[in-house]
This record gives sequence, structure tokens and C-alpha cells, in this order.
Amino acid sequence: MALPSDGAICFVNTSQGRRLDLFEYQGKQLFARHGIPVPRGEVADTPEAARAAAERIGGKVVVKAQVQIGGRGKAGGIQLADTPEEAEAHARKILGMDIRGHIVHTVWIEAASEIAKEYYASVTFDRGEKKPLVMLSAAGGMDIEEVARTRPEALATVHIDPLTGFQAHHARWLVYHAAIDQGAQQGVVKILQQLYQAFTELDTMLVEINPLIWTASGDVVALDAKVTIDNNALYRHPELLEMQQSVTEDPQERLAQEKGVTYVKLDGDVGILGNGAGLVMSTLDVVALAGGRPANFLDAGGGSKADEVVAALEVLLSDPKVKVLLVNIFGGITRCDEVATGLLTALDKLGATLPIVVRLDGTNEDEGRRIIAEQAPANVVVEATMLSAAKRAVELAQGVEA
Amino acid sequence: MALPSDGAICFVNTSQGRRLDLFEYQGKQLFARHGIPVPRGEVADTPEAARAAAERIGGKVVVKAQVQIGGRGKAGGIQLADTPEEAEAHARKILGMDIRGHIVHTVWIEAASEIAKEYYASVTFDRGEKKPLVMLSAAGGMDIEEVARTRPEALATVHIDPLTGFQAHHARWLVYHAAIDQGAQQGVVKILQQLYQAFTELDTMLVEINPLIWTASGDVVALDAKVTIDNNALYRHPELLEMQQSVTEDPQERLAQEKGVTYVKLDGDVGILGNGAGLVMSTLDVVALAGGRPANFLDAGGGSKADEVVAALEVLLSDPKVKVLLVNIFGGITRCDEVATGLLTALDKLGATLPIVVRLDGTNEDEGRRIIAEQAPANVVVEATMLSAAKRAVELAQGVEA
Amino acid sequence: MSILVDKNTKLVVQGITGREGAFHATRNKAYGTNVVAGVTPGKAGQDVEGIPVFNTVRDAVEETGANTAMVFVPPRFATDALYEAIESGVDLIICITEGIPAHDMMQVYTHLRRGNQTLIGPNCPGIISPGRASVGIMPTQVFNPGRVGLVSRSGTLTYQISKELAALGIGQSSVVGIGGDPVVGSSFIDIVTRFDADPETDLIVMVGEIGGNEEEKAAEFIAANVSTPVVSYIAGFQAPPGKQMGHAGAIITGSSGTAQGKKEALEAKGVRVGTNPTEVAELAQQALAAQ
Amino acid sequence: MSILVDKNTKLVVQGITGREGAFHATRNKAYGTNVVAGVTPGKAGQDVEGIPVFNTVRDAVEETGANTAMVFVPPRFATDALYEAIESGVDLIICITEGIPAHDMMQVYTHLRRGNQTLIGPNCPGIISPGRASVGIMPTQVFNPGRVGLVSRSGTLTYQISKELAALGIGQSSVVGIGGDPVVGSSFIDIVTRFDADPETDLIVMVGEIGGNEEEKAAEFIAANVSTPVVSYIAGFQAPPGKQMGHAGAIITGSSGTAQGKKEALEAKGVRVGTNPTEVAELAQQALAAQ
Repeated sequence: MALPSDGAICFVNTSQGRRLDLFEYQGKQLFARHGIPVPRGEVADTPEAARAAAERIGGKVVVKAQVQIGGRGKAGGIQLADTPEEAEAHARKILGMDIRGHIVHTVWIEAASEIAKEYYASVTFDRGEKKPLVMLSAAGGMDIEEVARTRPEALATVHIDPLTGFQAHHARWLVYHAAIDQGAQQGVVKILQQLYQAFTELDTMLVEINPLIWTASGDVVALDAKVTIDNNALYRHPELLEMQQSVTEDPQERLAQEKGVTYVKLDGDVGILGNGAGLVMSTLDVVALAGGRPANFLDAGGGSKADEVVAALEVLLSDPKVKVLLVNIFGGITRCDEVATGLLTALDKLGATLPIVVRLDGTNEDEGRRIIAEQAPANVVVEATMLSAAKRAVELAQGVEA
Repeated sequence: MALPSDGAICFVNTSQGRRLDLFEYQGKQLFARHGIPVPRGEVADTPEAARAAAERIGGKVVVKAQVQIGGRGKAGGIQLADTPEEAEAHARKILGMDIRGHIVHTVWIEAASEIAKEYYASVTFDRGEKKPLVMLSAAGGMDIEEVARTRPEALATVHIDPLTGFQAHHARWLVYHAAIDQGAQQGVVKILQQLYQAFTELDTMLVEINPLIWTASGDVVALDAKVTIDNNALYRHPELLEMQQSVTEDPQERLAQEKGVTYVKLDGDVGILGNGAGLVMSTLDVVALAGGRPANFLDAGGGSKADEVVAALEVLLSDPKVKVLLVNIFGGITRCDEVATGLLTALDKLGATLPIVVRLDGTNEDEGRRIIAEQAPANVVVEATMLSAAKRAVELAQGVEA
Repeated sequence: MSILVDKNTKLVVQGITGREGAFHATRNKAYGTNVVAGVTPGKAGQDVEGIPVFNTVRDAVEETGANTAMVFVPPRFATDALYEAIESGVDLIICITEGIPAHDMMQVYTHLRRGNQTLIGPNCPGIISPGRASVGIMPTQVFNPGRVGLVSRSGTLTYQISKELAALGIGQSSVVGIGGDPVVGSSFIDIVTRFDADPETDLIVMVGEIGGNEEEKAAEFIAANVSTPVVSYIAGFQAPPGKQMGHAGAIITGSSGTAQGKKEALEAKGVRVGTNPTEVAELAQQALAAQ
Repeated sequence: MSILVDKNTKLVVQGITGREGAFHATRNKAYGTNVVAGVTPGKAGQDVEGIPVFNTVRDAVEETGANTAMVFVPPRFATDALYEAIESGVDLIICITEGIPAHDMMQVYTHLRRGNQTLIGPNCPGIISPGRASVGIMPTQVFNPGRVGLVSRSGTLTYQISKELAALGIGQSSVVGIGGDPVVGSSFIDIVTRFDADPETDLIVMVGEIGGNEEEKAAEFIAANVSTPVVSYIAGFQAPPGKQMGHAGAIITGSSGTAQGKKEALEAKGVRVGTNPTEVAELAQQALAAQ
């Protein structure tokens, strides 16, 4: 399943390319390339492969479920193994596990670390300040949001000017103010510098290490890795593009990704196709107000041309839960005639017979409406306003249901 | 001989580490590392080596005198050779040549280029604006200062914000406004970007290509290379430090460089040791006003400690032309007692008997004067003011001369 | 009156020879906007429907006196185009381009906000001052001259709400799409401040959506500084709460970023919030009637 | 009165536990300067002659209200120290450190000049307002309270000329060493402007040297904007013309950069220029007598 980085924000981001969380193991691979120490480890997708990996790594290992959701430890998705046999047994249990709706397809086997202290370190894009924010805490290994709420003094934060960058004095300030243990300070400073470098060079929106551990032997090591990519920058990071492709699982979302359509699956039965994130969100709201349940968020994007509309409809119609389609277009850079042409082409190609409610306004609206009126099949209904279109779509969905 | 990048400015620069021009061949090696196309070539310091180099390069070659001064072409320091034998013969004539006071110790043998057009490109540090300045002209191969004076429209210039850097639009603007031939535009744009990158990454004060040629085969190639280093940044460029060391020839200047003393040789006989570039320059002026001729510029620098003074005196006393020494110190961060101790130590160690006129003022002046008064040998004379010290030194120099 | 674009606007269109650039530059000109120049590197001397094309923005500004630049350049080249516009010295830059990486925009933003130029967008539909000038991609037929200042993060929602206003006979002084990207050149607060200073704007309609905390910040600002009445709409009530952007995201904003949270923040400061575009237009009508 | 430093100065010394930092911080304090803090990473809680040491400048500013920072940090770490001082929010930063790479300083300068803070130096001796405060490395015994404002690119030459002035019974309102590096935070024009606005400065002495064109620019500025009389000294008449910095160097400045050229530029604008430090003091005496 595609995993927009946060629920609320993902919808907004759909208008400019989603953000995408990587798996822990992918993040660790990237960290290692940027010089951040991580435990030695390997990926496995079968119990046997897990055993072989544990043998190569040697000693005690940890078997970790690779899922895009927190709380995997509590769910039993992280297990310590003394032997390769034990690693295999753990992997057998963890692979296929359902952790809060996420199926585990991969485990990460890594050398077990002796933890002396657990810290927290991250670099985030702060949307409010429009600057990177670096955070450090000696209270790692737990929910950092909780730490921020209950013991704000335990979390040191500093904003970075994106033109002059992260400097030594920032690292020092963080380390002193997070009260990092003296023996670990040098290692933490170095990791903060590398983490910031990774943040900028990889065009990420978030790099987070929780816990960042200080080991019994005196090393500072990233024991977890959370990396969120800015999809708008993927064109200059082919290696991240590959990682992204391996993350998406839902068939509609995977198809949407292939077709270059911004799509998020929801629970309802009214399929929605609109242009512009704001209008699509508003359409969901209006459908809900009319008593219906949206099946998805689909933003055909700015300037949607005929073949993009075809691609969008292919994605929507591949979802068997969709009973009615609501096409809500207000053309600016998008031109209504092209949307109409795309709609007809798609219906022709896909032969869909479900009811389709269309509202077309804006650039070239007259041509668009004329094309629909003259050429559309009988299952296509035109409504004059967004509100009436939403109501009609909900009625039709309830009719189908009944 | 040490080659401060410009006569006037060099003296000022002595207060913060000199700038240093590299040889053409060194510049080309650096350019090549930054992806700027240069003709294939080799360094030679004997006629035989020149022949061997020409054989390896193959075809027609150019034999170029490596000196830190313009006008070597007119002086016969650049010769085309059809064969390795001819290259050897040219090298025999050029090596040892005196070009405006510069002895040729090295030649650069490079593949001859078929020149279609000659351009000019440079990135300079603009002291007035405190920003990099990129310059481009289609009128290359000649004195660019002359071009700027007589046909300013032929020289396109653009200042660069050092925080946001050189961008594609800067390159485009330069190429269009310098009226670069269309077929060469893409190659020039690429070289401008690499040249700016070299400028910043190498911490240089100037990178200049004149001529930048457009060859008959359609390539854009740097046919010359002028690179001026910021010595203050040498600590982060060990490879430049090595190049710098190979450039300095004058024995006093080489010794000064080894000892970390800022020194420039002049023509006179009054050796001058002062602290701070401004005071030393003023001392030269006052010596000249008193009718004397300074033998050098020597700035012992801020905070000169006893052993730095010893090093400075070693450099001065190694010059047989020096008849009298004028030590002019106004202590701020420099402490007069340490200067006095250094002076006595040096005299003791080097056993110098020439007259030495000393003026000490500023931080710890009483202790400094007391040390001289109590312990200095008879050839050390103390004067109360800078003006009287200069006059006394000039008188003594003339007495020695007479 | 109007804000940002009007009869004094002299527009240069960057990327004018591209499909979208040519289409919308021509439409903007047809609306009456003074489109004085276009820029496409290497195409100096050509023209697009009578609009002269230059190689660089600086050339266009020097030759035509352009004071406003519109960026219609693909995202990979748009950052460069933005810096070029900034260095050309134009007062106002409107960036339509969608898909510019956030890190690039953070740098552009930091650079720009230290000077006196204004950037609208990126990923925005532009600005229209009905009857005076249209710069961008908005479908002009839904806008009429009037006394409502409309500012929105969403392009298509802007059109929707303007159409609802038009149905009630309400027009606008200016309509500003500030763009939906995480880093945009001008915020709600910037634009609301301009509307508040405009004597011909009697009401401000602010159209927000989920994510970030710009609406919450605007609510505080409006309560403290703005005398013009404001009504608002927030899209995204049906967006599922879903996953947080790391734990880091929520800590920063100190706000949930949800539509409900934004609605409550605005209402707490006396700004009425509609639940759908039709209702927002009705609220606007009531607010205007009460004046 | 005086400029930049006075009895209101609250000084934090970066690099206070180093040899030079400790020596001069102590001397500055002994002179009467309000030295409230020092900074050396990892040495918080220590003190230097009663001056408390902090880990970071921000801590020092928050705890002591320091408004001025002096940088005494070796060149490899000085750029970082400058940015740290800038971010701490102090009004004035005085950088004594010599040997900072020019590229680093170009960036610091560009960053700094967009804000409202003032940087003096690097590679400068500091500032003294005789009888009020001394921040830096100047030998205090050659300065006396008075009505001459002295600004200089050279440290030791500043002391020399101050001593010559003292010999004639002339003291200073403030003495500012702006530093000899190619990129310094404040120019002659910046400091001359401050002196001109100071009612207790009756005469400005400007001490230049060869290289760059700051003196020439100052001459133009003085003629157009400054009512306080100015006398000047330029060092480096005996510097040989030597080689040019590429051909590029001279094109930029449009000036020879020679002492003779600077002298002529100043005299053309009515500024009298002495040929040696003693003569400059005499010119100052005459100018003061003429008032």
C-alpha cells in the first residue's frame, strides 16, 4: 500500500506529488551511504533466507518486520534471536503478520546491539518556518511526541537557514541542550552533520533516528531509520525512485503510480475524479454531506489531458467497490473539452456501464459539455453544479446498493 | 620567486596570507579534474624530456614556457613543433630563457589545437561587491583589459550571490550577451558551470581561460589556464599546498614560506621588519621619504611571538644586500617583550653585526625596552619614534655604503 | 482597486513558447492584461501572437519595462527561472509551475524573503483582478468586478467558490491563488494584509485546506490586525486522519492540521466557516449585507 | 559620545579560554569594558578572571544579556563562530581572527548584510572608545578621550597614528579598525557615516592602504554626504606596481588601487592626505584648529 507520509497532509500533497516513507532497511542503506553507522544487516523475505542472513551476520541478531507503521515492537514484529535457527523461527512467525492493517512481506536481520543509552535525532522540513528543523533528545526509544508534550526541555530543536546550512555550532548547541552524555557527544555531533547532509542531498522531508543508541562499547549507532522522500525531487534520485516502487502494494495505488495519477484509496463506493487537490477534497466533503461515502481521492492534476483522464478512469474502474463515478472538473489549466474526450475514450476502451455523473465548468466548458451531450452513452449524466452532481451521485449509489 | 597575484594588492594581502598564481600546467591539471576540456599535455624540464613527451602525445605539439608573467608568446616562449625533434629544439631554446625577469625552468608540451574562434572566460573575486564576478567575451586571445576599455559591449559580466551560486540563467545571459557563436554555446555554458565550480571548490581568487577556443572540430577547449589561490584556504587543499611550494623560487621567499613569514623582496638595502601590513608599508614609505631604499617587505604578523621574530630575522639576514635592519613594532596583539626576546635570541644565534635600529611601542612596551636596554649588543640602537628610527636607519645605511 | 495585478501590470511570461505558456499568455492578453514580453532561451526575435520573445528576463525587463513575471517553465527548470526573475528586478513573480522540489523552494524562499519582491506560488493558478488584469490560468468567465477579496490555497476550489459567488451576484476586487505547495512565496497573512489595506475590498474570503498551520496562524493574525470582515472555507473534512508525518511533524506545528482543527481555530477568532462552497458564498452574501 | 562600543556594551568573548582570548578579554575588562561572558564549547561553568564561561553564544546572551560578541577563535573555526554570533542575535560582532578564507567570508558577508547586525573585521584590532570601552587588542595607552573619529584598515598603523595624535594632545571619540581583509563586515563608508552622525566627533581621520577601491568610494561618498571634516593617510607608496591580479582585477574596480591613485581621488574630493603618520596628525591638528 502506498503510504503518504501523514494522513491529513497527504491529501494536500497529492497536488504536488506525494511524499513516501521508505522501509527501515531502505533508510538504513541510505544512512550507511552517508556515513551514518548502522548495525550490519540483511533483508530476507523467507524464513530460510532469514536463517542464512543470520548465519552470515553471526552472533545474536534481531529480526525486524518491515512495515510502514509504528508499534511493530508491541505487535511482536521485533524479536531477538540467539541462533540462526531461532532467527528462522522468528521470521516464520513475523512474515505474513498483519500489523495494524499492514502485512509483513520482508524482515530485516541485523546484528544485535548492546545499548547503553537511547537518544532521538531527526531533521524535518518545518512547513511553518519553511526551514529544516533539527531535533535531538536524550530521551530516545520512546514516542518523541509524548516527550515533547510532557518534558519539552528534554527535546532540543534548532532551525537551519537552508542557504547557509547546518553548522558545527548548531550541532554543539543541540548536544549540550539535549544533555547528551559526554562520552557520546562527539559521535552524536558527527551523526547530526551526516544526517543533515542526507536530508538535503536526498531531497527528503524527514530523516529520523529513534533510537539513536550509545552502545556499551562507546559507539553511536542508528538503530532505526525513518526516511520520507519528496516525490517532486525523484527525477534527480533514480535510486530513490526504485526504492519507492518497491513500497507500493495496493493494486489501484500501484496502477495509479504507473499511470502517474495521484490516488488514495478510501472505504466508500462513490468513485471520485476531480482536478486539483482542493476541489477533490471539497468533493469528498460534499459527497459526505449528501450522505454518501467516497471510494477514493483521485486528483487528475493540473492540465489533465485526454490520456491522463483515461489513465485516471482505468485506475478508478479497476476498483470493484466503486458503484458510481462522480467526475467533477473545474477547468483552469485543465480544458473541459479534453476531459470530455478522455472520458469518452475511456468508456469506449473500458466499456464501463456503471452510472457516471459529470460536472464540467471552466476553460472550454461549452465544448466539453457539447462533446458529452452529443457523444456520451446513456449511463453518463450531466449535472450543472457540484452540489447537485454530488447529490445525484449519492442517490445513484444508494440506488445501486438497494 | 614568490608571485603575489598583483603588485599593489600583494602588500595588503600579506596581512592575511598571500595569493599565489599557479603555473599554466598546474591550472590545467586542476581544470581537467573539474571536467573542463584541456589539450592533452605533459610537463618537461629538459629538452630530452620535451622530445619524449612530444612522442607520447603524437602529432603537432606546442612547447610553452611556464612562467608567471604575460607576454611569453611575444618573447618567443611559445613555439609550434611539427615533430618531436623540433619540440626538443624549441625546448632547448626556451628552457633557461629570461622572460621579463622570469627564468623558464619548465615547459608544457601539449597537442596543437585547430582554433576556429578564441573566447575569454573568467571567474574573479570582486573585492568591491564582495561577490564572485563571471566574465565572458567572444574577443578572446587578446588583452581583455584592453577589450573592456575599448569595446565594453564585447565583455559580458555577471555578479553571483555566493549563497545561491552560479545558475543556468547566468550562463545563458553571458553566452547571449557575449555573442558566443551558436555552435559553441552549449560547450561554453558547460565550461562556465565547471569553471565556477572550480572557483569555489578550490577556494581560488581567480580562474581565467584566455583563450577559450572553439576548435575546427566543434569542441570548446581551455587553451590557457590562470589560477590564483587564496592562501588562507590552503589548509583544506593539501594538493594546492604542494603546487604552491613548487612555484616559489627566490631563496629568501622560499625560506620565508618555510618559516611562515610574509615576505616580499625589494631592491634596496634597508631591511625592514614590522608587524602588521599597514605599519610595514608605512615604514617603507617613511624610509623612502628619509632618502633610503627598503630591501624588503616583512610582516611578522599579528601576535608575533619570540620564535616568529627569530624566523623573520633569519630570512632578513640571509639576504646579503641588507646593510641595516629597521625593526619597527607597535604592539597590539604583538607584545613588545616577546619581540625583544626574539631579537636577542636571533642575534645570539645568528651572530649578526650589522646595525639594527629598533622602535618598540604598544603592548608591554616598557618590558620590551628594558630587555633591549639591559641585554642588547652594541649594534642595536633604540629610537623613540618611527620617523626618527627610519631616519637613523637611512643614515646608517648610507654610512655603511660610503 | 485591486491588489497585486491591475492596469499597471506589465507582464513578462517565462516559458512563453511552450504549449501552456503560449495558451495562457494569449488568454491573459485577450483579457486585457498588458502582456509586454515572453522569454524562451534561444528564441529571441520571435513572437507569440504579437508578444515579443526574449532570450532572458533581464533583456525583457530592460526592453519593455516589465514589472511582473509569470513562470510557466517545467519543474526541473523552474527554480532557475525563479532566480532569473528575482535577479531581473521585477516587483512581482507569479509561479504557476507545479512539482518544484521542496528543498529548492526552501532556498528560493529564504533568498527572496530577504528582499522586497513578492512571489505568488508555485503551484498556483495566478491572480485575477476582474475587469483589470488576469495573470495565470484562471477561467476568467467566473469572475466579476466587485468588492470581495478572495485568497485560496487551491486553484480549482477558487473557481468553484467564485462561481458560487457569481451565482449570488457577488464579484471580486482581486482573487489570489497562493498555491498548495508546502513552501509558497506568499502566505494567507501576506495577502489578507494587502486586502485589508485595499479600500475597495469590503470582505475577505479565505479558502484553506488540511495540512500545515497557515490557517491557524491567519486566524490569530486576523483577530489581532484585520478590520475587514473575513469568511472562510476549509476543504478536507473527509480526509482520514491516517499516519502522521513521523512524530516530528505534529511537534513542529503544534496543530493537528485537520479541517476540523482549522475550522475551530478560525471560529474561535470570529471567522465564520462554511462547510461547502455554496454555503461560503451565502455567508459572504450575509456578511456584505450586514455592512 | 562614541560609536559602536561604550558604557552600554555588554561583551561576550568567543574563544575566551585561548591564550589570546584570555589575555585580551582580561585587558578589555581591566579597561572598564563590561565583559559579561566568554564562550568555549565544553567549558561552561568555568571562569576566566571572574568572567563566566558558557558552552554557546546563545546561552551567554540568554544568561547575561550580552549585546556584543568578540571573536577570538582560530581561522578554521572562525566562520562557524561568526554564524553562531549572528544567530545569537547580538547587535555587534567584532572579529579579531586573521586568516579566514575569502570564500567563507563572502558567504558570511552576504548572509549578514541582509539583516540588521553589524560586523567589524575580520582581521581587525577591534574598537576603542577611549575612557568608555575597549573591545579588541589595541594598546590602550595611546588613546585618549577626544573628538576625533579614527577609522583604519590597518591595526598597527592605527596605533601609530593615535600615538602621533596623542603627542599633539588630540584624543578620539572612537577608534575603529575595520580590518585589512578583502571581505570585511563594515566599510569606510559605514563607519564614516556613524562618525558623521555623532555630535561629539568633530573630525574624521581615515587611514587607508593600497588595494581595492574602498578609499576611492569613500571619497565620493564623503563629498556627497559627509559634513564632518575628514583627513586621511594612505600607506603603500613604495609598493612596487608589480603584476596585476589577472587582467580581471583592474577591470572590476576601475581603479589602479595604488596609494597615489587613492591619494589623488581623496584630494580631488577635498580630503587632505598626509604622506606619513606624523604629518597626518599635524593635518588633524590644523583641521581642528580651523573649526
